[in-house]
Amino acid sequence: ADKLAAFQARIDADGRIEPQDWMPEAYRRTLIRQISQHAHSEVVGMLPEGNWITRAPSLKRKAILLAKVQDEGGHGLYLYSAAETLGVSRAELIEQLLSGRAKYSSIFNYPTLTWADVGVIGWLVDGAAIMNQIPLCRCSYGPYARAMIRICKEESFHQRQGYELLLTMMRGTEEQRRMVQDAVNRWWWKCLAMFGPPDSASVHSEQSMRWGIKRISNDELRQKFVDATVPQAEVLGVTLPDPKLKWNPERGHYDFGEIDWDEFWRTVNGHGPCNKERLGTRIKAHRDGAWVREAALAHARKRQARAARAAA
Amino acid sequence: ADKLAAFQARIDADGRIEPQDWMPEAYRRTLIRQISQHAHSEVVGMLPEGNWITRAPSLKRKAILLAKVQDEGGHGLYLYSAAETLGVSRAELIEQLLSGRAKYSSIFNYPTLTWADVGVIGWLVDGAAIMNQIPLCRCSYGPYARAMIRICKEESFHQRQGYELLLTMMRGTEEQRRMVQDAVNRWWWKCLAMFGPPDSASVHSEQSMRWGIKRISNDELRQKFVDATVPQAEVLGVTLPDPKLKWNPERGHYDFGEIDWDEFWRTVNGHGPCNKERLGTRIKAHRDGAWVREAALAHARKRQARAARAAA
Amino acid sequence: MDAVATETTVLVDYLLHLGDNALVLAQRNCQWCGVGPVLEEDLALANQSLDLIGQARLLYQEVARLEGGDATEDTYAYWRDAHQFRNYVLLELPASLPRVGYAQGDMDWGVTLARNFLYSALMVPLWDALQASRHEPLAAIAAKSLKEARYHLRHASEWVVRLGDGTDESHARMQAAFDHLMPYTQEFWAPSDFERAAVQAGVGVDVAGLRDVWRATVAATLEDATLRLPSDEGYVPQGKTGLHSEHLSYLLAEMQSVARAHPGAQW
Amino acid sequence: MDAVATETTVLVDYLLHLGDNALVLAQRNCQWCGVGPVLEEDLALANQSLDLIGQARLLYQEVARLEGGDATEDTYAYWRDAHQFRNYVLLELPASLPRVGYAQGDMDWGVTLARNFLYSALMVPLWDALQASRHEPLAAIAAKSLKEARYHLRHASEWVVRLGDGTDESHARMQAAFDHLMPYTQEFWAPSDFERAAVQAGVGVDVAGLRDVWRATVAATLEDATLRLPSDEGYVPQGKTGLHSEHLSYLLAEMQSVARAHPGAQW
Repeated sequence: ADKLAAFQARIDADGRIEPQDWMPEAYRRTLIRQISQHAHSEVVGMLPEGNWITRAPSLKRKAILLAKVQDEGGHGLYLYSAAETLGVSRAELIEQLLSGRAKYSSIFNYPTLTWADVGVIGWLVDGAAIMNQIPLCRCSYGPYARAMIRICKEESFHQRQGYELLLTMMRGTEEQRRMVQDAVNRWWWKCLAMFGPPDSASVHSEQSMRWGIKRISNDELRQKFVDATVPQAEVLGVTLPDPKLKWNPERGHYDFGEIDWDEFWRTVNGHGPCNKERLGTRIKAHRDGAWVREAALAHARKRQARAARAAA
Repeated sequence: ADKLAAFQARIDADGRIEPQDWMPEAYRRTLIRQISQHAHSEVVGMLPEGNWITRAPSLKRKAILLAKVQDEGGHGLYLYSAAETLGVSRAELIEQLLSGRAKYSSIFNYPTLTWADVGVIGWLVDGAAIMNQIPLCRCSYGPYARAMIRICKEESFHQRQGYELLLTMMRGTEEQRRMVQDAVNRWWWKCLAMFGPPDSASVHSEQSMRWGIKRISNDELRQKFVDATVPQAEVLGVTLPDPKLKWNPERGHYDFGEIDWDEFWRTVNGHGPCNKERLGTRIKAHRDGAWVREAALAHARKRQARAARAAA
Repeated sequence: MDAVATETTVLVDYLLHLGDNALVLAQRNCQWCGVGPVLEEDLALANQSLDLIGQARLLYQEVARLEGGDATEDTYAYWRDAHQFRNYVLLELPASLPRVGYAQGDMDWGVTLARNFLYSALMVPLWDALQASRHEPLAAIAAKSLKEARYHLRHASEWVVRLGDGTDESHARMQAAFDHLMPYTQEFWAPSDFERAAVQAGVGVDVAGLRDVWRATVAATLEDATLRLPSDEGYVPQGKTGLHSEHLSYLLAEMQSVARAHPGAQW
Repeated sequence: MDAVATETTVLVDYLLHLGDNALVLAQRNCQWCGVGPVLEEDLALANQSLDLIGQARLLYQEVARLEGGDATEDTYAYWRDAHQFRNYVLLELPASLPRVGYAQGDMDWGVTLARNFLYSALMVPLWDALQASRHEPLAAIAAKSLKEARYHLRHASEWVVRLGDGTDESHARMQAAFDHLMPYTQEFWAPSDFERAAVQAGVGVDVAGLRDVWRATVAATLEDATLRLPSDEGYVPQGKTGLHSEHLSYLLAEMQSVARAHPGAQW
């Protein structure tokens, strides 16, 4: 009980919990769940954008996109490492993903249908992710907070690149503009849903707030995102697909329409357009790569044995 | 010896040997080798042209090409059946192909690099094949002769379609004409080699002539092919890539240059540009299809067992 | 837009939907040419692809006639982008279990046959009903296509039974194939605007009305095949309205590559 | 043609050859993005692809400068057809054992690493020697690329050893990969006209002269990897002169599909 009080006091004083510190089992479990889910999202998130690397319409964009997807893989690595500091192995976490027990961000269960999707994912999906992630830079768990600082910096860069890609397309041909608008139409509502269920319906939030894992509510973050994005859409010259979207001078915020939560939950629960393809691809990649991992292990053992013999 | 004399007399009288007839073992073996090699050529020959079905530049051409490749598969079937009348199973023959013991026409070891190759294969490769095959319609072995009659009819149709494809391209854009000329340059010499080594170096020919399997010599057929093709090339407006090609009024034939037999033998012996890909593809298709064949067999056995039970 | 124009638009969309279905499935099945599990099946699949290409050509020709101008059958096959195609998503999927578009892998003959079965089990009653279309050219195409679809259905059904009730491996593969594909069949029953309008105009058929017949065919064949009828629950695809999977753009990039490299050329 | 024009043509061909090598291999290696055997290797391969794309861009930019007019780096990547590409055939092959272009299947990581090894074992001495090119922009690109190639070679060598001297399965797979790929390396040593001319002009390097160094590297690594050095006998590919395998046109159809669907667009 002493330890628990000290733990909570450190959090309340905005201090950081480090791996060697005592922590409640539920805190550890919550963090493992959240960090690994985040790591899985980075890795699965490589697939929708990876879909356009081989077809990028210019070499410059190909390099930018490839670098971006590579960064996402890198984020996955930091986050798996952060989760490992909590006493779980990467292999276990991957097993949870592939068996369907662990989740990843449901936004990656939608298809990338044209090159414009690459830009819109940068602008809106990464934009929403950053909005969600900035508060995590102050998360009470040190390794997670530090990973998030690095990740947020890179994500902001990706977001600017995505927006710039779209600006270029909007200055282009009619067909390019059509592609951008079409992509915005398909992604906008999915991005709003990325902030999670309305506060009124959110389950884990309260405890997470107390533990300094979550700092701002879903609805607040969503509102911030809408407020930040509407002016950007105007500059870009695209229409956000929501007839109810309107500045509310009384609230000092944009009002917006109702998210289709049924659709959101269907997708979260496995019935989105790409859930099976995303997971099927990861499973197959993991299975196809087994011989490589086994060989690397076998080789390392052989070397070790040789070194031991040489030393003896 | 009586039987042998009767056999040879039948052949000399231009009669047909049928499956139930007595025949010398060497005659049987020669025919199995030749017919199965021919069957394998049809099946492997589906691959180079199959390469362009999904990319045919018009629906009409797609249908024509697909029908043509399907016909080749059909020829494979007739020929395997003809070989089976000699007491060998299709499974054995396929095993010989996949293990590399049986050969197929070496012409299929060259790549099809553009859409024009489809036309040139029809015109030149099928043209050379027909020239080789017409005498086989009078082959002493009945089932083979009958299969060849049907095959030659279809091949002539393919040849006309190929030529017509090229005529259309030659009436088209400069780039289309360039593609046709390039394809002719790549295929011409390979087609001349299809008639086999010069008579002076040909080994099996004499016995095959006596047995009524082969009726016209390699060099004669090659000359016929050149004589028939040169005027067609002129109508088409392409240049055959042989500076020595020239009408010889004394011989009443076209003279032509020296075939690169070293290159020919390298390819026959496994070192052509596509030998490994062609055979590798057939091997993989056969292996990947094993579960289908096994299931069909298992299902047939189950049905048989059920029928037997029902009858009992 | 006046009434005639609207009616033409509806008809065009409807014909393109039918034509795109045929072409896209033909394109997928063509990929087996020369690499099937047994030579007879290479020929059978090629034959069916030829039927489907023939159907697509007739349908596109009719669209070209309706739209007038320079359009030909090839305009629709080669010069439209993915979002303009109106085929069922079911038909554009690669012949493999779920996998993203760029992670292509080995083809699975079970998936190909299961798809041919699910599709032709719909097309038999659909072409049958379309013989009564008020648009006579469509009725004529339907009469011709019906015969072909019946053969396709018979062929696919026989294989579904053979493989479902074959070995343990083939049974497991076929079950996996149906589990994978079944949810995509929901697109059959969710009418698009142009289908509704086509039904109203008497040129199209209410596909939802064919659901019971279709289910009966599927249930009976799967029972013969000792396969479990999988749930069709899940995402309802909307390929008909141009909202496709990630796979179609790859299929089209390959299919259209030669034609598009030579704009204006005749072949 | 006057002497200057000829010299420019030779230089253009030579730079395109180097650029196409880099781009085509990058394109093949990109296909592993998100589906590699272990996350670290996804990153490593993406990183190398980035290096290669960077090399291709510099080389194409230099060609655009030499040729003048409206050409940009993208002109060479997106608006040339297969017969205009000058890369080694080795680099355009799919990451699998021998198979025709349309019968695509699962990728094999062993083939990818074996190829990266064989290629970078050449590029280290080649870039090294090209630092002395009389064409200074090329010498500068070579200096930059050399550092990258050294890393690529180290990475690939380590994996060749790890997989060759790993399990029985990995050993067999690596041996099969090298048996498959080795004959394609003959293209390195068979100089094309433009390579001969580039050597004569002092801008290019006599690659045949690097053969011993290359063989020593390959032999040593394969020995470490407990692999048999396969024969390189067989067909000598001629991708450098535009005579490619059946695979390149598929690779380009995909790579160029978006760019070509929007002629003249900026991205």
